[in-house]
Amino acid sequence: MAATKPPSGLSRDLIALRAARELQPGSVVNLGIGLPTLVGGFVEPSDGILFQAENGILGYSGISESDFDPDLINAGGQPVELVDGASFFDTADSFAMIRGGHIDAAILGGLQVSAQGDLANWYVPARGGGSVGGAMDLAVGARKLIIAMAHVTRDGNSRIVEVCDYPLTAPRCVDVIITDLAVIDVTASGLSLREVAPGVSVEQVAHWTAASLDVSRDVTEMLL
Amino acid sequence: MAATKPPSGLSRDLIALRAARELQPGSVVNLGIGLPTLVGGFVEPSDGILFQAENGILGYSGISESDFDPDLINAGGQPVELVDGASFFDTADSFAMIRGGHIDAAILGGLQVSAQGDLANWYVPARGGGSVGGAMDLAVGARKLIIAMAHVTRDGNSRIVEVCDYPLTAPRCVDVIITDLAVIDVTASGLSLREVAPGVSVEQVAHWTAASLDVSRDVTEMLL
Amino acid sequence: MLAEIYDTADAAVADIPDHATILVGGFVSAGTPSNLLLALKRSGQTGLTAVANNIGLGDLLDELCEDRQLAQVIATFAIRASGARSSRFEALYRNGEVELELVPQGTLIERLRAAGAGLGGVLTKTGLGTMIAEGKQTIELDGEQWLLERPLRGDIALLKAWRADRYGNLQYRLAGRNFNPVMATAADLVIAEVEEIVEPGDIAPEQVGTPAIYVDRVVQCEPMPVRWEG
Amino acid sequence: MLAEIYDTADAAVADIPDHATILVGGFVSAGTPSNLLLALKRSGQTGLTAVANNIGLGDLLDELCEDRQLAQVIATFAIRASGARSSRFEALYRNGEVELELVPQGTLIERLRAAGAGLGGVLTKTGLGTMIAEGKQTIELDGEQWLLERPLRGDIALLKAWRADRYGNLQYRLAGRNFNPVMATAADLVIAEVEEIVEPGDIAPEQVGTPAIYVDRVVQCEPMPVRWEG
Repeated sequence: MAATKPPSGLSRDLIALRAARELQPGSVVNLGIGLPTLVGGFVEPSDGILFQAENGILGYSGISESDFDPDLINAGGQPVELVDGASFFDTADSFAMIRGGHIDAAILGGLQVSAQGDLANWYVPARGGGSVGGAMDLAVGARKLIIAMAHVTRDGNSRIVEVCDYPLTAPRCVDVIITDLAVIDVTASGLSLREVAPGVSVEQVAHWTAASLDVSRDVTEMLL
Repeated sequence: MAATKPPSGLSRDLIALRAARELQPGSVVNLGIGLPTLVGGFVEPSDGILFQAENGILGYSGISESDFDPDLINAGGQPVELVDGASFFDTADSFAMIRGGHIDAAILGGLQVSAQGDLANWYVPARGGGSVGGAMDLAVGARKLIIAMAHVTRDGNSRIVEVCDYPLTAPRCVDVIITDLAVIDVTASGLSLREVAPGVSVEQVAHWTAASLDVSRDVTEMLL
Repeated sequence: MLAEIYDTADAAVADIPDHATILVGGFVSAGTPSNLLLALKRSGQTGLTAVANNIGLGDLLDELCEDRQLAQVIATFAIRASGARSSRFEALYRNGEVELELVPQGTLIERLRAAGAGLGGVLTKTGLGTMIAEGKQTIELDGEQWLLERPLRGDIALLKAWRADRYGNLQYRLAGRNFNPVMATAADLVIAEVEEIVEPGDIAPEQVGTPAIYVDRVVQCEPMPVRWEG
Repeated sequence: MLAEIYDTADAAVADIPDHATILVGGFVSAGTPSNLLLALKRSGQTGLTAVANNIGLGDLLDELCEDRQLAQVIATFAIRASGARSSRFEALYRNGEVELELVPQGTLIERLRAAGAGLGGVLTKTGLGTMIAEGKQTIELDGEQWLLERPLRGDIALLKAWRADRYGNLQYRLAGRNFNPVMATAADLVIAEVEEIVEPGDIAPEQVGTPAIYVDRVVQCEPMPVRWEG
């Protein structure tokens, strides 16, 4: 328990895979920049999930690095392909969709998540600034907000904290945290451990979580 | 001057013709229901005037009663034809255009106009109700508001009054009043007579106007 | 979730509950779900609130007044300036049997849009200094007065589009858009009447007027043209 | 008034004054007026305020930092999370040579839309309880807090569309719409770079993304693709 390095948990790809499992078939999903964009690769067409991009696409599928059309990108600037039945719209309509509660789930990256589900993911104090993009609107508007991130910073600090010290994206917005170590639900009474990564113990997760964590549920190992 | 009936002035068609003369070439114009819809018939294609309809058309020309397409109507429900370069949009975009100051002129009907340019044109007290349509947005948003109406009601009351007793469409919105008897500008200091209809005297207009009317300008006869 | 295709307009509206608030797309004859309105008449729900551009101008929304199905109407056109013609709605209204809220057209669409777009309201000049402002909050910003208009949401939206694909993407034709695309975003259950149902991909992505995720039910109907009766 | 066709991007931007507020359409590579931005660089105006989705992500707006043409940037993406790459903008910003206002994307588009649509502001939950709310008015309605966001207007808008007709109607392609249609409504002088200019009527009225009345100048340019550099 006096470990100075967290246990070796899921790779970025496996975090994305586990996050993909959190999505309901037929749902409308927005993927944030970075790790979350990998989630698209772990969804089957038969799941009928429609991916929405802030820049005005509903119904894109894989990233298609080979064939770059500057007008056909996701919100991370990556070239994408369309599914049959896709649609385009402008930014006003895109954020009406996001803020209006029409997105079933968003998967975003995180810098910190607090015990009450506050999210900080846009402003990096060390860099004296940040990029807010659509993160604040997604945090407020998505019906379910899933944060996919490393559990611990490179400096060995937990990203899951009692109170965020980074500037907030939105208060009380996170529903589920998926990290390399665990799946944690944010409930009305605080953080509740649901699953641990293969080879990671409940105690290890608790150690590397800098917030009260309810481990009283029947915690299971992630199915990957 | 003790006349109990106003002098015989312009027909509805001639009011529309005079109102059409008030429009600048190349301007964007919205025509209200009723008399104002006749204005379209007095504009030449070479004037390059684009007519906008609240229900989402920019660039319609004549009324085309012969060939009714239910999806191709103006805001008065009349079938219209399109000019080359026309466009369609939804109601949100249409009223963004109207309220946002992108319409150069609107020509609306009126029930009453006050000395300070208040307009009443939507609520008929005698009928215990009314229909507001797009009138309030046009009154607020059009850069120039022209009211085309009969100068006097059938009961012999002036429609131009010190203070409207009908419920307002918008306060201080009217720029020009065009009636069967006269063209009157609404200025910062009140109503100012600009033109009289052929065969109508300045005194007659003043008599049938129930508001102070500045007649000190060089009043001319309307050119029709 | 993708839209469900219904065989008849009657089936598509059968489970609308009494006392529902129903957004009705269309502008007189353009983009108006006349088949759905007649189905609603046959279906017989009562105590309804209808939100629509117009009632009683030749539209079939007026038909819902025959059996007193409407408790309230929120509209921009409802009472004619002249008494030369009348509508069923007007008769009920004068009898005190139905309530009416008249809303400026630009304000009606912004209130619907706010509901669909997760906004708490918008500030407009439209209606300031008029009856429309009565009972509403005004806000002064930099010495200017603005009227605060609040969101307006429906339980149900009845829409009309030209075509749908099987997923529920809607394509509009000519001036058939009007209130339909915004109403699609502002109701819990969205039912669209269309002239044709095509395969996903048959509507070019740039020409989708209402994305599929907003549409719950689609029914193909012979269009039923109505005309403005001034 | 109909749009004027310009022969070169340089001619189209030549009379933009110093200290103008310029709305720049596009989202990284999509619908971005790169030719107009380079022309603006060559033209050399200074003290400009740029309103854009992004700066310094591979876009050519960043080029305006080379000769310190920008006094202020209002954007949603401006500072990278990692220091692995940097932009000219970031360097100037850290040096205190340019101001930055970060605005959430959904709020940025609503502020622009409010300016174009004659609204005095909108109420949103986005930004509540964050730095974004600092110094802004909050309004309580029925016990809920809302943030009042005010209109944002430009002197100039630089847009990119796929095609224009000679009147100035613009048609967008794929995800090239993004900020362009709303920015077209929110500036005094609107300049659009397009890939092709066609005759009025060649763009179907249903496919016009920006009606001609919003567009003042059109210039045909070879598209200049840029790519996101994370």
